[in-house]
Amino acid sequence: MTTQEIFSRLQSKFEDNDISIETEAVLEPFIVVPSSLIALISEHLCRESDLAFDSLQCLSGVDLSASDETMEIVYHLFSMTHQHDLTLKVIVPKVEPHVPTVEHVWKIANWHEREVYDLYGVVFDGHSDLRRILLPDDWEGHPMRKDYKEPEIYRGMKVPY
Amino acid sequence: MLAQSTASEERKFLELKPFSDEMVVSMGPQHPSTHGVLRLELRLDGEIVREAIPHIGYLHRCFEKHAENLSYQQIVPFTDRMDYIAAMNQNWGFCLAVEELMSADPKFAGVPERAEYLRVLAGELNRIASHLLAFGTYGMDIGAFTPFLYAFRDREKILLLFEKLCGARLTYNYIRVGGVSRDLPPGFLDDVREFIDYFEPKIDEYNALLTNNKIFLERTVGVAIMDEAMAISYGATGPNLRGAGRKWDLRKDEPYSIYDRFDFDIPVGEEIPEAGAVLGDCWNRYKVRMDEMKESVKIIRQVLDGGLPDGPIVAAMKAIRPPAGEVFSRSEAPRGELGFYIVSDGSVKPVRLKAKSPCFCALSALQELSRGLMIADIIAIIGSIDIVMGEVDR
Amino acid sequence: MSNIYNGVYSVLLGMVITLRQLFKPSVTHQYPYENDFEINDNIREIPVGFRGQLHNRVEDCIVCKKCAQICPVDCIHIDARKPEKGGKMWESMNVVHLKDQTRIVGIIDGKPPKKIEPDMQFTIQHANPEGTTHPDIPAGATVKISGDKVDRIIDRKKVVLFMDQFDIDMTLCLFCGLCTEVCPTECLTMKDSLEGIEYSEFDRENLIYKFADPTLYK
Amino acid sequence: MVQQLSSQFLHLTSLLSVETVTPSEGSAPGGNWAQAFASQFLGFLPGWIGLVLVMSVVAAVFVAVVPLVPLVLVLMERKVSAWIQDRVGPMRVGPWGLLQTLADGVKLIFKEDLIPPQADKFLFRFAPYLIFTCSFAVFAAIPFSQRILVSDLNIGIFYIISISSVVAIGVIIAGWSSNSKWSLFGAMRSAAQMVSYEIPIGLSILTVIMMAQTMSMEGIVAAQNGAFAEGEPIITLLGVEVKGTILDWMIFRSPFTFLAFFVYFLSSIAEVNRTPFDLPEAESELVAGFHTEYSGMRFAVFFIAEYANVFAVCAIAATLFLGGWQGIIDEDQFIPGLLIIFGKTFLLVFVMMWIRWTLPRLRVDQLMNLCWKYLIPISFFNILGTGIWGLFFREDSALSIGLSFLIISLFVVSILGIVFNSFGKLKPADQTALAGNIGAANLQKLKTTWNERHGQQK
Repeated sequence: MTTQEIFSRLQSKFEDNDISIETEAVLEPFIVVPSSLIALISEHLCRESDLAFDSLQCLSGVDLSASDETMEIVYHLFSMTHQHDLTLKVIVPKVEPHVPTVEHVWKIANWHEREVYDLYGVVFDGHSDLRRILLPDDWEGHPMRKDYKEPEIYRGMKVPY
Repeated sequence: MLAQSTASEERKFLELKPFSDEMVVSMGPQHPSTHGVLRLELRLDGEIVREAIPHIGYLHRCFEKHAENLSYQQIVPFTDRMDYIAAMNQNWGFCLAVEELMSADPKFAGVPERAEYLRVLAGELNRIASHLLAFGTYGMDIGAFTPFLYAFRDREKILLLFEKLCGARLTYNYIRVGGVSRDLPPGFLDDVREFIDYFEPKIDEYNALLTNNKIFLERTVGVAIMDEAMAISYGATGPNLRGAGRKWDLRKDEPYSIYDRFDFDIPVGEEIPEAGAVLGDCWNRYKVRMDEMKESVKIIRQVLDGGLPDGPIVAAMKAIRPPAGEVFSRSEAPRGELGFYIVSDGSVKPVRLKAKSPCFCALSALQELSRGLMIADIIAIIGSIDIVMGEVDR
Repeated sequence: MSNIYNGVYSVLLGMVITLRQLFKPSVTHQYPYENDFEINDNIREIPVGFRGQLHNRVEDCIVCKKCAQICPVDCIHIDARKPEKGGKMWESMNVVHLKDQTRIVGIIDGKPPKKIEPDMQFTIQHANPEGTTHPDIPAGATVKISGDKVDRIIDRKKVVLFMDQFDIDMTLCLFCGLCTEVCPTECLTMKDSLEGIEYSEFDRENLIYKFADPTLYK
Repeated sequence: MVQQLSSQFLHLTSLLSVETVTPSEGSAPGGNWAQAFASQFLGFLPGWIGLVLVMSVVAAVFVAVVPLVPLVLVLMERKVSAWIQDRVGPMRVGPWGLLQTLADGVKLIFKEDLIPPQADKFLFRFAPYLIFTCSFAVFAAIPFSQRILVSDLNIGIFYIISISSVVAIGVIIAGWSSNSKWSLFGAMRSAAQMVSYEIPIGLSILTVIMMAQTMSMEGIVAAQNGAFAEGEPIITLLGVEVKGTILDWMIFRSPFTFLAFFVYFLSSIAEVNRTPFDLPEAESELVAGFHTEYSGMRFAVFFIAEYANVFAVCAIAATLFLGGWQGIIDEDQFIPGLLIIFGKTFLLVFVMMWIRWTLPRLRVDQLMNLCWKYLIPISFFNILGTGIWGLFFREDSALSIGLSFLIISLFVVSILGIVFNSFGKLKPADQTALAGNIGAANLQKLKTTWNERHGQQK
C-alpha cells in the first residue's frame, strides 16, 4: 500500500484532525500527524489487518536548526506482513515538548523514546520508565538539540576536551 | 516536563522488600561476559533472576552529534567504530543511505559494477568474521574457552585478507560513498579461495565441538524464548528474528546492491522436539549464525567463480553533496538490520544522522527475556543475541 | 539411557577434536622475539598499503592543507607563510614512480600523460638526486624508460609556501587514511613497514610528530 | 661423622619402608619410624618432645616440597591448554617458559595484600590457610612408593575423604567473609556442589574398599598386588619377570569397579571445581567466584591449594583404581614406585585438563541433576554389583578376571568405535538424535510456561 492510500484511509478514520501528507520534492513521502493523535494512529496502523505495521523501524528526533521553534519526531514504520513502509512525522515545540507514547504498540518504542527524551528532551506521556538512557542520570541539557551548550564542568571533570 | 522527568529519574535503584531473601546485584560494567560495558541490575532470589534491568551508555561516543559536524566522507571512518566487529557492513550501510540520497542527483551515475562485487566480497567475509566472533564468545560465555581461540584463529585469516585489501585490520574505512577505496591487491582472489576452502570444513568441526555438545545443548536449548511476535515487536532483526522462525533477510526480501544475482538460502531456526529446541530459543539464535556462515561462503564462492567485471571502483563525482531531502535506508548487517536515517539540506554535512542499530533493539528485549531464569542463563541470552556495545551506545 | 549415551558421545567427539589439535603446530608466534618480518618466511608480512604511522616527505609537500581539511579528528596542524625574498626554492619537476617501488626525480620532456600506456617512452633528465631511490642512475644523466615499467608520474610543484609547522598528533589519529588519499603530491603516506606498527613511546609528547624542517628553506 | 650419618640415614630409610600390610592387621605403623628416629637421636629428651620435633621437621620438609607439585601443574595446565588451542603458551621465563610459574609466584608474593574494608578480617585471612592446610593434609595418607608414606593409617581413605571435605568449609568462609555478593554466590554454589559430590565419591570408593577389604591406603595398594604376587612369574621377557598384569588393578577387577572409576573421576572433577563443573568460580558468570576479592599471596595460596587438590584426587584415583605405586614388572623396583605413581597421576591430571579445555560449563540445576539423578544411582548400582560379584567370585580366579576383562573391553571397544567411526560424519539429521533429554514433554512444559508468562502481554 502506498503512502497516499494510507493517508486517505487515515483521513477518513480521523476526520476532524489535521493530518497532512508531503509528497513533493522528497525521496520518501511522509505523513504529518498532530502530536496528540500519534498513539491512536499508531495503534490503528498496527492493529488494522490490511495495514499491519507491526514493526517500528526507527524513532528519531530531528532538530533542523537552532533558530526553529519546533522539532520533529519521525516514526519509520514497516509491515513485515505486507512489506510496505510508512513515515510518520510529529511536530513538537521546543519548549515543553509532550508526545503520547507508542510503547504499548511497539515494545521497542520504549528504548527509542528514552533515547529521544535523553537527547532531545521530548517527554513521552504515559511512558513506563522514562529515564535517560545513553547519558548519565545527572547530565544537564539535551545534547542533540542544535542550541545545546555543553557544560564547562561535569562532576569536577572538564568537559570540552 | 521537569516534574515528570525528575520523578522518573529518582528511581535509580531497584526496589527491594525489606527482610526478603532477594538481593540486588550489579552485573557489570566490568564483567567478563557482558560483551563490553553493559551493566545489568539484577534482582535475585538465590540464583533465580526476578528482574534484570540493562543500563547502557557507558560507551556513548556521540556518533550522531559528531556526524552533524562532519562531511559525508569523514563520517565513514566513524561508522567503523559503531560495530567494530563488522565494520565493512557498517560502512556499507551508511554508504547505501548516502547513495540513495544522492540518487536524486542526476549527475550521480551510481555505484560501478566492480565496486558492487568488491562490496559483496568484503561484506560477506566480514559477516563470517563477525559470526565467528559470536560463536567464539558464546562458547566462552557458556564456559568452553577453546572454541573461542579456534574462532579467533580463523577470524585472523579474514583480518589478514582485509589487511591486504584495505590496509587496516579492524576499522576498514573501505567502502566509500560511490564505491570502494582501493582495488584488489594482486593474488587476493586466490587467497580468498584458499581461505574458504580451508574454512568450510571447519564449520562442521565447530558444530561437533560446541553446537551439538550435550552440555551446550543443555545450557541453551529451550532457554529464553523470543518468539516471532515478540521479536518483531522488539524490533529484533537478523539472526535473532530468523532464529524465531521468520524467514526474513533484506538481502533476499528487499535486495540491495547485487544480492539478487546470487543464489543462497536464508537459514531459519527450527523446532526439534527430540532435542527440545524451540523456535526462538538461545540455541536457535546461535545456530542460525553457524548456518549463515555457510551461506556466506556460498556467496563468496559465486563471486569468485563468476569473475569480477573490470571497470572503475568508484563512481565519478566531484563532491559528495547530496540534494536536500531525507532518507531511511536499511541493510543487512551481521547482527540485523542496520538503518541510517539521514536528513540533508543540500550541503556537504548532514543535518541529522540517526543510526538505528540492531543490537540496541535486541538488547531492549533482555529485560523481558531474562525474567525468571538463572544467572547462568542471563549470560547465555546476552551471548545469543550477540550484542556489540559500540553499536548499542553509538 | 540414551541421555547418558548422547552425553558421553558428544563429549568424546569434542575431546577427539581437541586432542587432534594438541598435535598440530601452533599458529601463533612470539612477537617481539620473532619480529624480523622481512627475513623470516613463516612470519606474516605487513602487506603493501598497510595503514601504519603517517609520514610526510616534507621536501615534496606543497602545504596545500587538504589533509588537514579532510581529517575527521583534526589531528594535523599546518602553519605556512609566503617565502621572504632570497628564500630557497626549487623548480617544478616530475617524480617518476617505477613499478619496482623505486622512483626517479627529474624532468620528463613534454607533459606527463594522464594514462600510462605500456608502449610509451619517457625521457627523463635526472636533475636532482634528492628523493631518488633508483640505485644506478647518476645525477644529471638522461635516462629513457619504457611505459611498462612506469607506475605513475607525479608533478612536483614549485614551492610557493614555506612550511613553519606540520604536526600530526598520532594520539588522535584514527588511521582512516583519508589524508593520504587526498594528498596531491603523494608526500603524505602511511608507513607499511615495521616502523608503521612499532610506534609505542614512553612520553605522549613524542607521539606528536613534527615534520616541518626549516633547514629546507634557507 | 658423615659416614655415621649416612648409615643412620640408611637405617632410617629401612625403617621407612612399610611392610605389606595384610588387611586383617589393620595396624597403624605411622608413628613407629618417627618414634624410632626420636629415640635414636634425641634420646636425651623426653620421648614425646623428640617425637614432636621429628614430626615437625618432617612436616616442614613436606610443606616445602609438596607445593612444587602445584607449580608443575600450573605450568602443565598452561602448556596443555596452549597446545590444544594452537598456541605456544608461556615461553619467556626460563627455557620454554619452565620457570613461568615461579616468576608468577614471586610476583604474587610482592603484590599488595588487599583486604576489603567491609570484609570480616579474621575469617578473610583464615580461609586460605584452612583450604591450604586441608588440601595438603591429604598428602599425608597417600602412599607414593613402598617407602614414601608419611603415615599409613588403618583408616587412610576415610581420613582423606573427611579431610578433603573440610575444604568446602574453607571455600564458604572465603566467600562469606569477602562481603561480596559474587563471592557469596561462589561459596554457596560450591557448598551445594561439594556436599553433593562427596556422595558419589564416597560410594565409589566404597566399592574399592569392598574389593580390598581394608581402608588402609597401603592395604588397598597391596590388594592390587600385581608384581608383588607370590609365586611364579607369568612371563619372563629379556630376563625381566612379569609377575602381574594390569588386570590386577582395581579398575579391571570387575565391571563395577570399572564404572566406579569413572564415577569417581567425574565427581572428583566436580570436587576440585574444574570445568565442566567449575561453577564456584565460573569466570564468565561470577567473575572469579569465592576468591574474587583475594589478591597477592592469599590468592596464590588458593591457587596452590586448588592444584594440590587436583593432584591429590588424581593420586587417590591412581592409588585406589590403578594399582598405586606398583608397576607390573617386578619387585626389584625396575622403575621406582614414585615415578610410577607420578606417571599415573599426571596422566589423569592431563585428562582433567583435556576435559577442562574442551567442554562448556553446566548450569547449577543441571549440575545437581547429574549428581543426584545419574551418578548416585550408578554408584549404588555399583555397590550392589560389587557385592554380588564378590559373592560369586570369592577368590581372584581366572574366571573372574577373564569375565571382567571381556565385559570391560567390549564396553571400551564399542564406545571408541562409535566415536571414531562417526567422527566427521556428523550430519544435520544426526543432530536431532544427538540432542538430548529435554524431550517432547519438556518442550510442551516450556511452551506452557512461556505462554503463561507472555500470553497476557501479547
